[in-house]
Amino acid sequence: MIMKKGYFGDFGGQFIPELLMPPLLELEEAMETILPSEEFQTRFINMLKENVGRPSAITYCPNLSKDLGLDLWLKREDLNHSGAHKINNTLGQGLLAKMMGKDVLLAETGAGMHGVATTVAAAMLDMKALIYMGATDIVRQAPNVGRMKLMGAEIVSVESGTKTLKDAINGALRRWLSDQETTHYCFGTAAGPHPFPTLVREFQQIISREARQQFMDRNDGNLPDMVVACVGGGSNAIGMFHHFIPDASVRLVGVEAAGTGEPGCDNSAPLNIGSDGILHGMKTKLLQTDEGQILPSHSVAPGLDYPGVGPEHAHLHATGRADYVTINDSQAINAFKVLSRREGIIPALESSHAVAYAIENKDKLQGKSVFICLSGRGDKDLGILDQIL
Amino acid sequence: MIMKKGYFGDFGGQFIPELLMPPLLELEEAMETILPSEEFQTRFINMLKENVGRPSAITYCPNLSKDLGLDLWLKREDLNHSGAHKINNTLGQGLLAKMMGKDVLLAETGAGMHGVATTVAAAMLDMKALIYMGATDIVRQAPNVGRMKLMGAEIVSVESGTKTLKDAINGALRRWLSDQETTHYCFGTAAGPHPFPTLVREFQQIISREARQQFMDRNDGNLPDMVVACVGGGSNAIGMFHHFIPDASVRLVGVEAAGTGEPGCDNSAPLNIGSDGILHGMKTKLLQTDEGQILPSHSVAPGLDYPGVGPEHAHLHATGRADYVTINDSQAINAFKVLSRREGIIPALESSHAVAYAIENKDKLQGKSVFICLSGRGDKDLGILDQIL
Amino acid sequence: MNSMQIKIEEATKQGKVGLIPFLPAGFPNREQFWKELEELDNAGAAVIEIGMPFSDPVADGPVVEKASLKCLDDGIDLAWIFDGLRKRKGQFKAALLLMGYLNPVYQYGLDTFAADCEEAGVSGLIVADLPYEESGFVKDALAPHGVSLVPLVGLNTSKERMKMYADGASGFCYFVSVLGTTGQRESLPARIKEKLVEAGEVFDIPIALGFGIKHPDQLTQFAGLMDAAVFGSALILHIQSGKSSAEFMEPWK
Amino acid sequence: MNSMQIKIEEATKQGKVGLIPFLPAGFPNREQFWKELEELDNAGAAVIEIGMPFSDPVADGPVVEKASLKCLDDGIDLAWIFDGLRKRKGQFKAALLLMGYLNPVYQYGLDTFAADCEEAGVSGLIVADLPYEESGFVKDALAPHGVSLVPLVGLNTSKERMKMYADGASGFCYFVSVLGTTGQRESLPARIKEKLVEAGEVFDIPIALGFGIKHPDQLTQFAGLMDAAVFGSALILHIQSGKSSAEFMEPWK
Ligand SMILES: Cc1ncc(COP(=O)(O)O)c(C=O)c1O
Ligand SMILES: Cc1ncc(COP(=O)(O)O)c(C=O)c1O
Repeated sequence: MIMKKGYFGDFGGQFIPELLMPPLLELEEAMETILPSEEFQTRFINMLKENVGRPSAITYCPNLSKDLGLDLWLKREDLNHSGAHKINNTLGQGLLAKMMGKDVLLAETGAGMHGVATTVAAAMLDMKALIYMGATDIVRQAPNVGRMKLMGAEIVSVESGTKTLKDAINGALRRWLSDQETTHYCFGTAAGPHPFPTLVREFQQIISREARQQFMDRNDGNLPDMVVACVGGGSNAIGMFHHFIPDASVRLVGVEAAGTGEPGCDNSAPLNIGSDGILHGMKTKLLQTDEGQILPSHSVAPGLDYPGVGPEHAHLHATGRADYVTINDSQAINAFKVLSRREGIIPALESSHAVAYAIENKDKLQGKSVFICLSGRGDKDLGILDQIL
Repeated sequence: MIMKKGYFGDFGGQFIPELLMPPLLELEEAMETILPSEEFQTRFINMLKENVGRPSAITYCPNLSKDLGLDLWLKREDLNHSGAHKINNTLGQGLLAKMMGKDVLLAETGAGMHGVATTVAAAMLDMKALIYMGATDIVRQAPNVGRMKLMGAEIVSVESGTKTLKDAINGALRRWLSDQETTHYCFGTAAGPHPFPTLVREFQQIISREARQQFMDRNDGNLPDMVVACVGGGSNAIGMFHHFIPDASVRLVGVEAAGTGEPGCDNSAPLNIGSDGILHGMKTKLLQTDEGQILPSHSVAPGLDYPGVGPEHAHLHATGRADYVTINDSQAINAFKVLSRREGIIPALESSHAVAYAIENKDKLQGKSVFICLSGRGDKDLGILDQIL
Repeated sequence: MNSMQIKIEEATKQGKVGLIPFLPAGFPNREQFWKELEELDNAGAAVIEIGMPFSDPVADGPVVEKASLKCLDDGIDLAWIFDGLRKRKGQFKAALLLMGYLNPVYQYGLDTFAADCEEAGVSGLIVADLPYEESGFVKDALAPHGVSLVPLVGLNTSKERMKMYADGASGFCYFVSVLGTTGQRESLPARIKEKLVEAGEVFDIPIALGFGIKHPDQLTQFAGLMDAAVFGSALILHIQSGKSSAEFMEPWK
Repeated sequence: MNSMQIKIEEATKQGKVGLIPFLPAGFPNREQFWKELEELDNAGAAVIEIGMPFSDPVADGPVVEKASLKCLDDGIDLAWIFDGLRKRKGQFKAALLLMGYLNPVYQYGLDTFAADCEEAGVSGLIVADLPYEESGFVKDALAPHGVSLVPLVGLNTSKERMKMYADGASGFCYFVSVLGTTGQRESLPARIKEKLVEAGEVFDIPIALGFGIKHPDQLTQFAGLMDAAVFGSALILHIQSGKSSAEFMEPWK
């Protein structure tokens, strides 16, 4: 699928300052030498098992399945240590960085989940965590800030631009530029300049490697009719899709955030309503003005609140292999409540977008098996809900 | 070991009003008929796997082991769905109750973890959750109250007595008395009247069944030198001890909460400084006055804040098979911070007591392998820490 | 024959219901308590039931609990109760019954407790958290001192269990009329009747109906099925509202 | 030969450093901006670098970023820049260079952008987020219009990568003197010297030193190793403090 180095069809690339090319090239090299090494693989697989708690379970939802008239299955990334899929990636990158001789893990974070997961990886690997976070997000994600500080992270408040995730990425890229010798930039999603989209997918594909097998084991060897995941930057979705891509019978659905839902509202749905552009090192679909200025995004789910998307999704969208749909804030909040009440599982607001897809489209999905990636747990979102409800 | 029905040596029994005997006898009967049935066992094992995410991992702590000069291993009950060992018990009791034809799960809760776990079980099994919680605990454990409400629990604020866990138990017992026909009292720890200590141990013994095998698999068939768990009511500890009890070489250590730590301070260490007495349906060790009035307990860890202890621990204490020690609030808080920082694992304040034991006794434990039950995660405790620090 | 039974049967013989008022020891305060007892005695109580305060009264309703915890705060303990009773020994026409939870009695020492009962003129004990299965050692301690352990049964007690309690029981049988804790509740007369008939078949000692009884009218429907009535919450509320025990007893006479 | 190179070499011939002041388009406001350009031109700038505002200027330091975002808020866009330059075509002695990020240029359309540069008298373009690997299509679009894509290299650019950039480069080479973003930083003269020597060996176009330059004294140690100096943050701060561009240029003449 990769046509030009670092490209997925028309999307991807390495649109970053020359001064960041050396660390990116160093990383590409580590991907070719260290990543496939037995030492790395052994340690990584052991960490996934011992520290993350993998394999994560798959769960059949008896009550909601009955309510909706379909078979609802969840891949439980929320059960991972630190509460989301993010840790698959941070442990992978952390270990790689450690073996590259770096001692600092630098990361951006929006919802705080990637910041927490990076901090966990740093603590575990006896490294330092340096987390860039928008000033606005620091306020709305206070519990995750508390967790990061407790685990020893240094948190840098980003005061520029919209003071959210995209500005945190800008800040972190700048910092990486200065500190590249000692520091690995542990990018949080399957986006950004090559090799990050490939590297992050490599660490997240474990989701579908497990999920596909687990589903077949529980369903007499049959595959699900549909696989659904929310799409922020796209890491949990690409992880959940990857091993299903060759299964032509399996419909892949990525769910973007429609924001409040009125026409013209701020949203986080670049695949649905954005256009081609270049941001954060990649050519992809973006929310932007005609002049190429990046638009502020919005979603009630902070982890989806990003105006871009990973280039592989832009490609899967262009080729039609995956469908990308939208779910708005109130549909997601409804799903958050429904899954909590009916199955005793509090999903992250991000993951609630994927669950909402099944709820909102139940009429079309009668009798189908729908397999959703529950990318994270919703404990972090209770404060947001309190404010809304 | 059981000498008289429901006794562990001198401890245990069924000291409850006659009007509660019928539901207790009904439960005893269900333990003999339903519990061993293939249907129950199959469904329960499947729930532990699919819904809880069992087996829970064991984790070696490389940094802390080095810092302390010993081999530190953790059994990761914090990775269970809903964040603690409590769910092993609530799913077991919930399923049993469902198969007994009950539709309400009634529970007391202190820290809120058992309340959350009961609510999860009720939601999953399409039952109603009715949670009794002391008015004081409702305030100090607000996030867990939010989780329970979200998942549809009815919460009853208990305004009597010390307005904490022991009063919530009183309240729940009263409610059970009224509603025994439709309602199962899902007791939260391996204490209370027979058959609860045995029933809860039956559901929690999975901890050591897994842990013992996992440890041997990772240590060339060797057993740990020491197994450590915090003791509130005693359910995680008895679960963690159970399959190690026949291993004479393994020292079992239960850690009680010493409270603030000055002589005469309120504490939660009935095995260490309490005396024989009768409360909540059992004969056990209690914190009490010479007149037999129950003393208020204290621990920074709300889940340990209880003036009694499960009768099997009183027996293991009397026979000397297990040692029971104390850790005070500030030692526990230190362990909370140390494990967070050095290993990227935020332990529950309850579990921090067990971790603190290894830290405080490192000199005596040089070179030993110490296997700690990490009974729950500490996200719930960040608010408490904020207030203290 | 235990004096509680004697007193209740005296009432029965007069075609009356035996009256068993309950007050927590030290209620409404240390001095007034003894005056209330006197008044209740004079008003014709067959048995006076005195509550021993306990920090965790799991079988009590909110009215009794609140009143007892107040007494506990005031420092009431078993020593105070026995002391007061010893001083007034022989002054009560009614039989005296102590009611409470096991732990305070257990800490006091069962043998001492039984001896002190005898010495203070107490003829019976109710332990709310002591079902048949655990009661052996308590009965054994009380027996040498002629103190009866009063059995408590209720709507959900099977006939077989009633028989267990009936075996060797003395004094009277306390029949709890609601499934729930003390305090005034709606009752289910049909079911109560049915179970009272059963209790009558099983027990050869008087049967007292308790929990939620406020007025004699409530009992007419159970005429012939019961011998005595226990009232606690209603009496406490009555006294709390500033009225006298004597006045409360009036309609019962 | 690209006019930027010509202008810098004119300065070199006079034994001077070529001066390349940078200002974000529309700074400090729409009207004043053109006056500042005029002043800089009169004060002897070899090349004037004009920043094209972008919402996410990842390679800028805080001073430049803040100034540019302000201009963006004021509605400055490429159309406004080209419009203003077209109106003033031929009025500047200095060569004109646009600096920015790829996305706004990409949305404008590369071919249109290149044609408009030519028409407006712009001879070069710096794209901060366009490394060698991705630059082909941009160079292809610029070439027919005689617009140079100015290569940006720095302390961590290997000699091999410098060679890639040098191949076919015109105008000048922008050498970034710190590993970090624009703004005034401590520099490491030894390492800079070393890398400047390397750049001198590789590039046959002039070399301009940029990032964090404030005063000519900073450059004496690099004499002979560089041909021009870019100053941005220092100039912006100077203007923000109410002083004139001419005054800033004074010590450099
Ligand atoms: C729980 C959860 N799900 C999904 C996302 C979105 O990220 P991605 O699209 O990379 O999976 C986030 C980001 O923080 C998250 O925390
Ligand atoms: C995490 C955790 N550990 C331990 C305990 C103490 O309970 P037990 O002694 O029954 O394990 C609790 C009680 O809430 C808890 O939440």
